[in-house]
Amino acid sequence: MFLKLVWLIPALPLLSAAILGIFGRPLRWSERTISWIACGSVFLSLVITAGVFVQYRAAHWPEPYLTSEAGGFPHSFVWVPGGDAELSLGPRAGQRATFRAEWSYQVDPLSMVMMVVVTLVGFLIHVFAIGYMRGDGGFYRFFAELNLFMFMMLTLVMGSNFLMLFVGWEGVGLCSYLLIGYWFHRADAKAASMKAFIVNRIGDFGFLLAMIAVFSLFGTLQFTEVMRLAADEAYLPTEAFGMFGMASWIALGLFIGATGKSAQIPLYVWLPDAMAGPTPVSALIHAATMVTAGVYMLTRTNVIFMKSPTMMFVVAVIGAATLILAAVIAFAQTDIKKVLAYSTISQLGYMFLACGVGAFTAGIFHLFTHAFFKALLFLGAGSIIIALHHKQDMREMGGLKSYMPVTYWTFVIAWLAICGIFPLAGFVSKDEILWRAFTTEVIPGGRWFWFIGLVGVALTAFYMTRLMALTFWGSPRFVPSTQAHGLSDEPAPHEEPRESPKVMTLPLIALAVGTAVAGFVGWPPALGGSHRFERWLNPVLYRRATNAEAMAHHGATEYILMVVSTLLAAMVMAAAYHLYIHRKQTLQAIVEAIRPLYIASARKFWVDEFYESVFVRGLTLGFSRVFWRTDTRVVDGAVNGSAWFTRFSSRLSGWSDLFIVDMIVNAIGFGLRVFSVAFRAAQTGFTQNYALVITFGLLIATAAYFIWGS
Amino acid sequence: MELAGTEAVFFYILALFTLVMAIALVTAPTAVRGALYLMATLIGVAGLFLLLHAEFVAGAQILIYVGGVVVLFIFVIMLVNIRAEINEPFRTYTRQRRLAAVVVIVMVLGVWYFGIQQDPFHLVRQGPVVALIPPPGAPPPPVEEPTLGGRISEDTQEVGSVLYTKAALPFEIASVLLLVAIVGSVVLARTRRQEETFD
Amino acid sequence: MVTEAMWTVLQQVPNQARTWQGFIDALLKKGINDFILLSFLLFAIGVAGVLTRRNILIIFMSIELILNAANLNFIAFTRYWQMSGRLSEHMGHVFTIFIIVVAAAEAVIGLGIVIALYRNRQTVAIDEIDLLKW
Amino acid sequence: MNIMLLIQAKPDWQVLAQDAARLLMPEMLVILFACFVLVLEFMLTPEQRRWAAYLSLAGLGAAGLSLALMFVKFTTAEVGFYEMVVVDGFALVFKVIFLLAAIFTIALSIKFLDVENEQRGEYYSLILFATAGMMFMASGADLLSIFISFELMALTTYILVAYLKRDRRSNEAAMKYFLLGIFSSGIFLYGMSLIYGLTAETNLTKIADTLARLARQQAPQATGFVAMAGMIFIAAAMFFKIAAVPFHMWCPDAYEGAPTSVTAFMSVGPKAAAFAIFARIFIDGLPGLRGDLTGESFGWVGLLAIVSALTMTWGNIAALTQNSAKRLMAYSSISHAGYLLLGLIAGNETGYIGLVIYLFVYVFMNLGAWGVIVAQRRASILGERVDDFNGLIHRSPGMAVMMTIFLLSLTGIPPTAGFVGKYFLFAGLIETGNAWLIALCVLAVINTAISLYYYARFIKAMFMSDVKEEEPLALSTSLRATLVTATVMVLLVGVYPRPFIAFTENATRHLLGL
Repeated sequence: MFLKLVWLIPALPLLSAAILGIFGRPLRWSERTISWIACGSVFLSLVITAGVFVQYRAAHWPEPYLTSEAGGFPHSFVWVPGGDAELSLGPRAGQRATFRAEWSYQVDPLSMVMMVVVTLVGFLIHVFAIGYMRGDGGFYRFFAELNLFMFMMLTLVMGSNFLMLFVGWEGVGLCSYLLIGYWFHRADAKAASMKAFIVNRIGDFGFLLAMIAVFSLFGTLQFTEVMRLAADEAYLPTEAFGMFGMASWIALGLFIGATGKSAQIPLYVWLPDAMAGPTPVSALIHAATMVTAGVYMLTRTNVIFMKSPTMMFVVAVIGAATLILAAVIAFAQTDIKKVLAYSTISQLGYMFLACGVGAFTAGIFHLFTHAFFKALLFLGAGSIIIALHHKQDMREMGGLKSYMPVTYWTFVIAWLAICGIFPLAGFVSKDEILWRAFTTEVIPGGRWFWFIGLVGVALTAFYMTRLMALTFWGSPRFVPSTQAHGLSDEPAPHEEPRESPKVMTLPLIALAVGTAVAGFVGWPPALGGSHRFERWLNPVLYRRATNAEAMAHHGATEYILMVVSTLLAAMVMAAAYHLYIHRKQTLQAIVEAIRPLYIASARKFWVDEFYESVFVRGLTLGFSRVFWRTDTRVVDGAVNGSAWFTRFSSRLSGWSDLFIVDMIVNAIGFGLRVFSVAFRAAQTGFTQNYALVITFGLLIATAAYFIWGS
Repeated sequence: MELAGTEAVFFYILALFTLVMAIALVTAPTAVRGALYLMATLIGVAGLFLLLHAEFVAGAQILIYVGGVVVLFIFVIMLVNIRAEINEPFRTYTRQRRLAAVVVIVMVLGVWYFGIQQDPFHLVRQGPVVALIPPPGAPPPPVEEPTLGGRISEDTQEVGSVLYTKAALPFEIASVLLLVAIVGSVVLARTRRQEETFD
Repeated sequence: MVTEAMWTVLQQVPNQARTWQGFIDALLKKGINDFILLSFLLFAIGVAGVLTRRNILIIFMSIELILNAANLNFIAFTRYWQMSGRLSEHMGHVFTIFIIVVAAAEAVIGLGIVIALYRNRQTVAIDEIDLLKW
Repeated sequence: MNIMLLIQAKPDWQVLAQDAARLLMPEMLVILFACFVLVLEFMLTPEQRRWAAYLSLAGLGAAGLSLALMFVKFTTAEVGFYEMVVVDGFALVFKVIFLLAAIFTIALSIKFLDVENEQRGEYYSLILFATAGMMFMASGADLLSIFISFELMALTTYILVAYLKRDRRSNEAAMKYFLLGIFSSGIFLYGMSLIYGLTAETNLTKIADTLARLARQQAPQATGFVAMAGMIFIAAAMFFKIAAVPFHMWCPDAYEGAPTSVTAFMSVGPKAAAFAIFARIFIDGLPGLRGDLTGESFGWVGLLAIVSALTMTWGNIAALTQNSAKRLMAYSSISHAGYLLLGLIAGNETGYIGLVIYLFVYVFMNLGAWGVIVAQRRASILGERVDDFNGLIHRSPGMAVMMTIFLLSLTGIPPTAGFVGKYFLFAGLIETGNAWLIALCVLAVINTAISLYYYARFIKAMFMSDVKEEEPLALSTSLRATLVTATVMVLLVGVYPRPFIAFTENATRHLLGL
């Protein structure tokens, strides 16, 4: 019965978004009405998801895929019909296939996990947002956009073909853009939303190219078909490590898409800025769901990735590098949300590392647990921010433990989880990743990746403990500098920070419970569990024969590794606690000793500045000089040229601030802009030049045909 | 089609005249002289039309082109150009003249070279043959004997009949086109004072 | 390149034209190719005028040359096909008449634009008209 | 003189009149109303001048009605006027596009002309004449009728560009456009004369037949020197009209200098009309010269592919650093010409659907974007720089949101109509399975990514920059109605494209020779 209602899961939030968007303002609904509609629709989706889960598990698992096309459930329709196409790649090149876009859903173990995460965490965050957004002028708009996001995210995870995935992919990007820029009167929010959108687009372009390649190779965009064909060794042969064949190219395109959406090197720069949005948005989109879409996509296309060890290695390297870099940057951040943002990037690095070493289950499992504890961390941060009247600087916090007990205790659970303390969710999933990295046979150098992961554990434990120490422990530092609420400049009367209302603390408690128990879903056999999570996902994963033995291999090594990482985390936590609470002088001394590194970390290793200075200022200036010369000599006389140069140099100074926002595009686009200036210089305004170009074009075309044509 | 004997001689004369006048046009120092050279060129082309048995078109060329368009040019030159040319010393050519000349010369040489190599209309060398096999079932069209000139052909008649049957619709569109030209010239050329008087 | 081209041209001269009488005979026979060449030369001269002259009015006149080149083609081809017995309709002539009409209309509008331009700018030199660029 | 010959050749007036009533009713209505508007102009006081606009809208509406009837009546292609015109699905769909473009343009122009203080009936009648010319173009089945209606459209457009005759930029734009335009007309004519010389025909289908026969006879003419030269010359004129590189250079200048409402019209109407005859001449008239990309015969598809690649890239890159909104949109329009060529290059059903549906949605998205630019023109404010959009969200949130939707659609972001168009264009290329064409498709995708960058500059200016001046926009009811309609259509086609695809299949059925 629930399987018949699958289409309602995304449709309900969409309906709610439409209702709120259209009627919210004209009818002047109260916040109460709006929150009932918004949360109610997500709750219904959650209920249906739960029902589908139960029914699917009981009746269908382990048969892997249940799709609309196969008649699994109704309501797929041909969205855009297409024609026959000739395939151009692979063994079927020359054959014809139908190219069409279908709107259809798919239920399988992987999308089931994602649906549960999205609806469950999404619902809790919706509830939290009622309290967080109270009194905001755009209440209806916020929930309409949030619901729209739910629709897009569910489309992304439930779509049964690449095109649906792409639609959801673009859609969540758009909603993210809208929600980051929700407070559009704030300059940082506006800039950040733009940056996020454009950086995401760079990734999308890789994804789109990969999609074209997938169709040209397989002749279909349906996941089931593509995965079936890709698993066939004769169709898509496994490449040797170091080879870069068809599978690698497709995987590369997909991975570029994933780095954009999931904020990996080099496209991670948008995520910290995205914290300018409201905190529930950060929790939902930029921690729990949207940013994990890249991991979802990698897992969804795991067959293709498994065929290309080269790309697997690249994925692992990028994941490992990201996890270290982001964790190091998180060391010196003072904004509580920025710390959490870099922590998210770092955790996403873990997931990519897991995918890279071939442990897709571990990646998805970490995604699953991370959704709980990171959402909890963000919501806790939101609770603090509200209590402190929108102040986010940790240097002005401290000692909140006694003021906000519920927030504190839930936060502690999340902190322990992210540090990997037994037996919370983070411990289970992170150790799974480390163990898989240690034993991987998919790519070489597994032990090195394990070591990097272990360093990451230590770093995580340190910066999270630092966050706890600065926020909850020690003595309060917020009293002298209480600031106004929001943007207005009038000082608000000082009041003690208070515990948040029930509507905000209840989601915290629920997520804390989730954080505590989520790990048991995938409890490893080494500790007496039965790896339910892995068995659950097994049907959608492709596994090479050689890998099976490593899977079964358990022993003393695993226990040792577990103990090592847990002990390391605990030791670092203790050390950090000690340093930040009792030995501030030592801390100061250490900071002084490593001052360059500390500054580098605080300034995010100048990556933004690097993009800005190298690509925007330096090269354009140099190139523009060159082009100025050629222009004056070739195109036009010196008179025009000097006038042009005057205009141009005045424009140059304008450029630097005009384009600061989108530095990443500048990185790609500086060359384009140089060409652009050259192309504009060709447009001399002199009519006969244009006529000459026309004649020239005619001459070239004709000559080409006469010389080579006949 | 072959022009032989006297016709060929006339071809040489007219072609040379046309080309020389055309070159004189594009090198004319002032616009008035340019207009006169244009008139001469158009008359030369009209002569070539006569040579090709297109008497009606030749007449239209003289009447419309020479009698209308060129006169219009001269009107506008009187209105605009005299003062402009007297007020400031006027360079004849633009800065890109050398490049343009190279492009045009390459174009001419190229066409000459390839055109002579390919000779797409070589069939004419073998006399009046049916170059294209007509679609099956169609009666063979009458073959006209080559004439040596001196006789008014019936082409004008045929042009008239085609103009009012096949070309009836383009003819009507052309009338709309002329209406647009009238409206356009009025819109563009009237002054503020004229507009206010009208209002 | 140029010498090669000239050599090719020489090679194209038919055998009988190698004698003096044959040369005269060949000279006095003008076919469709000569008309195409003539019209192309007219076209090229027109293009040269458009590309090199500064005076807008002369540029207009050069464009009339281009149109006349097309006219000459149409008439010559009509005659050619008529003589080959292929053609019963004089579409080429009719086309030419329409081209003349269009040329007249173009001249009217173009000269209207020139007048409007001259009233504002006091010039008919094309390279002084470059407000719009880049 | 044989008088009998004249009598025999007497046109059958009855047939002609029937043809006219049956095949060309919308065109005749448009021309009739254009003349009405000219006459009405004499009767109106300066205050009543807007009535000319309303009358022309009524005329376009009447033409639209008769066009709707023809959709019902004509299920197969019919030729008339001695095979001069053909009325088929292709022509009808394009006529709908032209009528929509004209209606939108007039609705945008009313307030704009008030601001410019040039509210005159001639403007509207000229737009109607241009529309009639475009409609004749779409149904042209003969080089002669195509040429003469092409000139009707082109000459009218020259006048419209020069319409603000006391504005130096308008003069200059008209001068450049006119000079280069008739230059390209001359090239067009020369090409047509060569094709005529080769085949002795002016009718497109007969040209195709003759070329096919020549090819069967292995005659060198069929694909040789003259055929190729004629094809290239005609293509050059078409490239000029659609503003494809390297024949595009008039476009930014003319778009910038022309009255903004006319620019809006030019960017949609004449461009679509040029594509209509492009498809008509090349697919109906010169299918034998199509060639392929295998190197065996490098026909027009190769030329189009190279030009399309150049056009997309050049247009998008040159737009990056423009500060004038009008010039930026001109380059955007150039790059879109490149995308649209992909439909002709693909040459399969999907590609043709892409071409037609993209032109159809292009009317809405591009005219919509231009409409917002038109609204920026206030009494003392030019409103043509990207900076002039600063803080539009604060001054007029509706406009800002609609502009964003149009720009996203021009980029091709999924829930909008632009995505559907680009989907078909790109899918058409992929369907061919030719490696070169897929490479071209990849280039097009990259270009789409580049284009987001400069469209985003508008979005950034509208949402993220501080307001410079507070004067309200020049909005009128008709402008608002136009923009809202365009927005709704952009979203509707994007979300539920199937009926529109079915509608465009009318057109493609003909091109595929079904």
